Amino acid sequence: MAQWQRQRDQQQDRLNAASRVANGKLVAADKTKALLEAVLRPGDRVCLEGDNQKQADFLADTLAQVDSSKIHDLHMVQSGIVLQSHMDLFERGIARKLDFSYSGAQGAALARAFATGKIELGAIHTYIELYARYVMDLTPNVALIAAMESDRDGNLYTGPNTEETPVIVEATAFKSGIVVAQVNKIVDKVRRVDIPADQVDFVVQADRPFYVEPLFTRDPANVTEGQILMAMMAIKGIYAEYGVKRLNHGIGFPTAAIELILPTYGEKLGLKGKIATHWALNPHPTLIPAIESGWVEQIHSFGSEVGMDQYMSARSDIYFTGHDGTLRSNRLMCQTAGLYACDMFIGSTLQIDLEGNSSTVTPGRIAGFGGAPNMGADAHGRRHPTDAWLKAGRQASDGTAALTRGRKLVVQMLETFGEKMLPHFVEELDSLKLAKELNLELAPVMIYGDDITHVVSEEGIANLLLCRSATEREQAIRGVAGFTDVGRGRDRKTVQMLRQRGVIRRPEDLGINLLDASRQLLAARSIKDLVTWSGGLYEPPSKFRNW
Amino acid sequence: MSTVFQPHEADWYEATARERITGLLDPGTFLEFVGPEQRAMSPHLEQFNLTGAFDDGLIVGGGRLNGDAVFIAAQEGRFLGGAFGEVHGAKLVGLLRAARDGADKGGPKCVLLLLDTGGVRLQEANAGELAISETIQAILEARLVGVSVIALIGGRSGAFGGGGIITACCSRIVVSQHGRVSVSGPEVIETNKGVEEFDSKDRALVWRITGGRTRALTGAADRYVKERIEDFRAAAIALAARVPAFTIETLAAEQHRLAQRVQQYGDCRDSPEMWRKAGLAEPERIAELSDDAFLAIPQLKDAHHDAR
Amino acid sequence: MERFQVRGVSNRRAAGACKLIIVGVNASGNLEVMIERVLPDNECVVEVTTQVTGFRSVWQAVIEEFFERSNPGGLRFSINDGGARPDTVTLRLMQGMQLIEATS
Amino acid sequence: MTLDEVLASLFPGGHTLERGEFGIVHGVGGAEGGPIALMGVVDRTPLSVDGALRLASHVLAVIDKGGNTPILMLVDTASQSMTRRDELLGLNEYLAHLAKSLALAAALGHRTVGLVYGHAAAGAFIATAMSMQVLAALPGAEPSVMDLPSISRVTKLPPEQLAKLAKSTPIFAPGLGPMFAVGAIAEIWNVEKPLSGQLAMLLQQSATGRDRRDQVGLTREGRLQAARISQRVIDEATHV
Repeated sequence: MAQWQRQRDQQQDRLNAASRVANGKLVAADKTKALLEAVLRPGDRVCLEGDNQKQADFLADTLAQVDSSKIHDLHMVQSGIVLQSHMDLFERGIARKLDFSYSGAQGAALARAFATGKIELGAIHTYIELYARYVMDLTPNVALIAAMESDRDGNLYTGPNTEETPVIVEATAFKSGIVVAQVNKIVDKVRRVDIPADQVDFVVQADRPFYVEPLFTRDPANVTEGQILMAMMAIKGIYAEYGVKRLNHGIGFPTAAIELILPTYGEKLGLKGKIATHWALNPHPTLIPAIESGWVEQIHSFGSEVGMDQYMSARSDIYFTGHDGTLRSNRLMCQTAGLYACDMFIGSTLQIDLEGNSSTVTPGRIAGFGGAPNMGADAHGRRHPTDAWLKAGRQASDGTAALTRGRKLVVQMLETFGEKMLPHFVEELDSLKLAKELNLELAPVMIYGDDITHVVSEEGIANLLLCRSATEREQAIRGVAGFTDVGRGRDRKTVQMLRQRGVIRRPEDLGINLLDASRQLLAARSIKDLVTWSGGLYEPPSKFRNW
Repeated sequence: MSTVFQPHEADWYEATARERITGLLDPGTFLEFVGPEQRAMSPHLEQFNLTGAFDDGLIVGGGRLNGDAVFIAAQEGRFLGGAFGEVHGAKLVGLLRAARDGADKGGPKCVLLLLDTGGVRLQEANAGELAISETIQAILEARLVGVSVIALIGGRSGAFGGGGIITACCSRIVVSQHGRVSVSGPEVIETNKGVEEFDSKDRALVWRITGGRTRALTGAADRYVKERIEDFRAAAIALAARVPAFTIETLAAEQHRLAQRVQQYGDCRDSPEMWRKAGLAEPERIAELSDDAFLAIPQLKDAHHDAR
Repeated sequence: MERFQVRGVSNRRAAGACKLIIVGVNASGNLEVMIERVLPDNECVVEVTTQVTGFRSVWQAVIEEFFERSNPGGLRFSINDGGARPDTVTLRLMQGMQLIEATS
Repeated sequence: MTLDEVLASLFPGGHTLERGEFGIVHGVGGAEGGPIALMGVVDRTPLSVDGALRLASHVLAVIDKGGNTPILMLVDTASQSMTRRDELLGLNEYLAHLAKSLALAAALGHRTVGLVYGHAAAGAFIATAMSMQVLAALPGAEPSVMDLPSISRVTKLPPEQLAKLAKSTPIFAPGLGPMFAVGAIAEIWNVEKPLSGQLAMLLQQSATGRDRRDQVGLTREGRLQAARISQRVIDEATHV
């Protein structure tokens, strides 16, 4: 007789085992370890919530302390390997296999753990790729998530940092899994229900609020003149050129510089309302001056940003907020918007090769991908037209074919040299070396060359859409690679020809005087200025203050 | 909030030492002494694999402030943290001695000290420490003959270590919110006493303890100004007009003033505790106030004194 | 640390009458450039002292391009470098050039 | 030498010394030329706002009394007190106040002499010992700005290399020798002989009223730039 309810039965077993330590759905903080030991089984697929922003850090710390003779060989399927306790899971044998998306501070430890076989790697994904697999072949048995508030029934308020909680819970709760939430506070009534109680099995009031990394805060004080020059070129040579209204920005300083000169340089060029009106973007504090100056119509966010909550609540015309007035973020939806509804992705990278492949892998460090590859990929399923999209498509196809499709603009900004004079333009990505060392089937590439449409360095813009051969592509890239070996290896004649054709454009070709690239152009030159722009609503984390 | 962008006014924090001098003095009046073309550079840095600066991070010269002749010295806080080395310090000492010697011969009666320093440059620690002591002596000798010395602090390196002591030896002190004045830096305290004593990464705490607002409200600085160079200039003009004489009466008053502060606030661990005692509205939010709101606090005026 | 100079020839005297300009600050990733009008009209030179060794050929290329672009006859440029990248170097040289030519 | 031994050798004719709070002492020493006002910070006590204030009160009391009683400052202090409380209260003002009081005493005719017999470092060194007209030290004294391990941390040079460098220049290394060479310390006394005589000799030298430590550093070849550079500034400043 076939059994069709085994997962249900197992789920019930786990719930029964846990009922000893729970009071209804509520579990005391000091019983959390017992709870985890009750609901977990060796070999389980476990999603420990945590990405590049929020972390279920209390549950992570507790999971790293469970008895590894009882709980072992877990298969972690989670966005981020970010905390020390994430590494401890593998160090202690509690977990063995890993499918993930992003690693921050643990990038180097992760590479070592792969090399020594401490971690068996499934794959490195982009965010939505991993979410997709949650409902396909990597469905979690147990999800350990984080929320701000819970009521006694288990209704959760995940608030501004909702991020990926809904997608994790969806995949787990509706496939007979167990959902455990750590919350900052248990209340009588939650401000709003982000996750309904019947998708939540247990709630623990943690001994501290869940950790959030202020990853998207860039101090304007550290924006350099070179970055401002690149920002000017990008605005004039790409934003204005294509009339880009819907876009996503990466987290680097060059894009922060763009945000900061929209109200000055962009204003001078008369571009207000014509570019950069709709965004798929985390709440970058550096965008505050542009918002306050009326540049921005609306922003949907992957997550929140530390200190921005009050500001966003007060600017509900711009941000997505609930009836309770606070931001609602959603990583899956925002990534989808980035993929299908943005005409441009523009972000920084650390290395680019002669074909335009771009990577953030540096020797001995695996940074993962996060969401950039989705933002930075042409969506072949897109069907709605915009001027920017069509113009890019026409440029790529010489404008002859009757069925010319559009192209997403995918722009990589990079200074020719990085810290310690390491060249950013290279013959071969460090990623390839790393793949060989770690025996990876697939070298981690952030954005493939065939998706990239423009490369911006302080020397100029290379428009790869206009290149008609591999040689032209290579010379276009060399032509903006400055004084790096790659740059100095250019063929001067070809580069000159590409410049005449507008494939390469230098600041002077765009009518930009190098000497205008001054910090005076920044609408805010410090975090303090951002606070002032926000009318005191932005409350930066202490580490960014100098007052 | 205005939707039209207001261009930045030149601010002190952002400016280089040379830009501060230019903005502070009457236009076109600055004349540099031992200028960069003389290449009076530190001979000690090379052995530490450091390149120097043509002015060794300190610019000295003369000029006019609101028509009156002044001497001026400015530290470049971005070059080695504005720290005192041998040449750097000697230029300052020379300037102050020139003021002292020239005071009764028609020379400038005012020296503007644009401090922006982490203290002693460790690569030349002994020379730096001594230069600080010599600077203090020279300031006091100049004050004795009627020269006023005005400290202006609002740069990224603040006035730390010996720079803090120098500050408090001046006739008057001007600070902005960014300006920190202290002896032991937060990192030094954390290293020596542990993170529980002073978490140097908690920058809001750093400013609550050492920042311009705390100094202004306790009377450790005489004038609080906004970040603009023109505000520093206005404060310098206003304060130079009348300074405390360096006499036994002044020091007796200072003894009393400082003793009172210990008595009143000696058990406080953080500045909001002090503001609560002082009866300020919203003691926790002093750092968050706009400059205008801060300047309107009545207790700020009460902190004015001549006991320096 | 490394010290070297790059000499160039020029077919014009840099404009302006100003004898001395200093731009930038020697800080991490930055540099100061002092420009003195002390050479014959058809000569120019950049003297570099840098904290970062091993990039002489890059400096050479940056400076030669600057000479070509700006033709700074009669000027001596002296650099104290705290590890600035080539674009910053070019920017400072250009800033200094603009300043000395605009100042009477 | 212990403080008692130092005092016994300085004042064979007797002295009084009150040991107060915060490591601050004060009293009177009997000498041939008349009484000497004694004060100091001892037992390696870090100099705090309270200590500096107390010490300054002793200086101001000497000034208040009138006359020209010399002041002898005895110094054995770890450094300034490194606490949040001290900085919150504005330690810089307290140290400066002490330095100012000492400078005023000197200006009003009191000979001021410092004697480092133990430790002295950083800001406490500046506000006490280095604020005297003339500074003597005993051979076992340990004046410093910062210790070599700390300098190594900041300068990122390995300690061995620093130690080697320290042998070739007095410009940064801690210790009596380097401090003497750069001119911070006027005399290193001979402990084999009574200190009273050495103090008397020092007190007999007339005060110039001017700080000449840069000249001393030049003569001793420990600090070759300072005197020349400050003079160059003076020359340019007076020929405006």
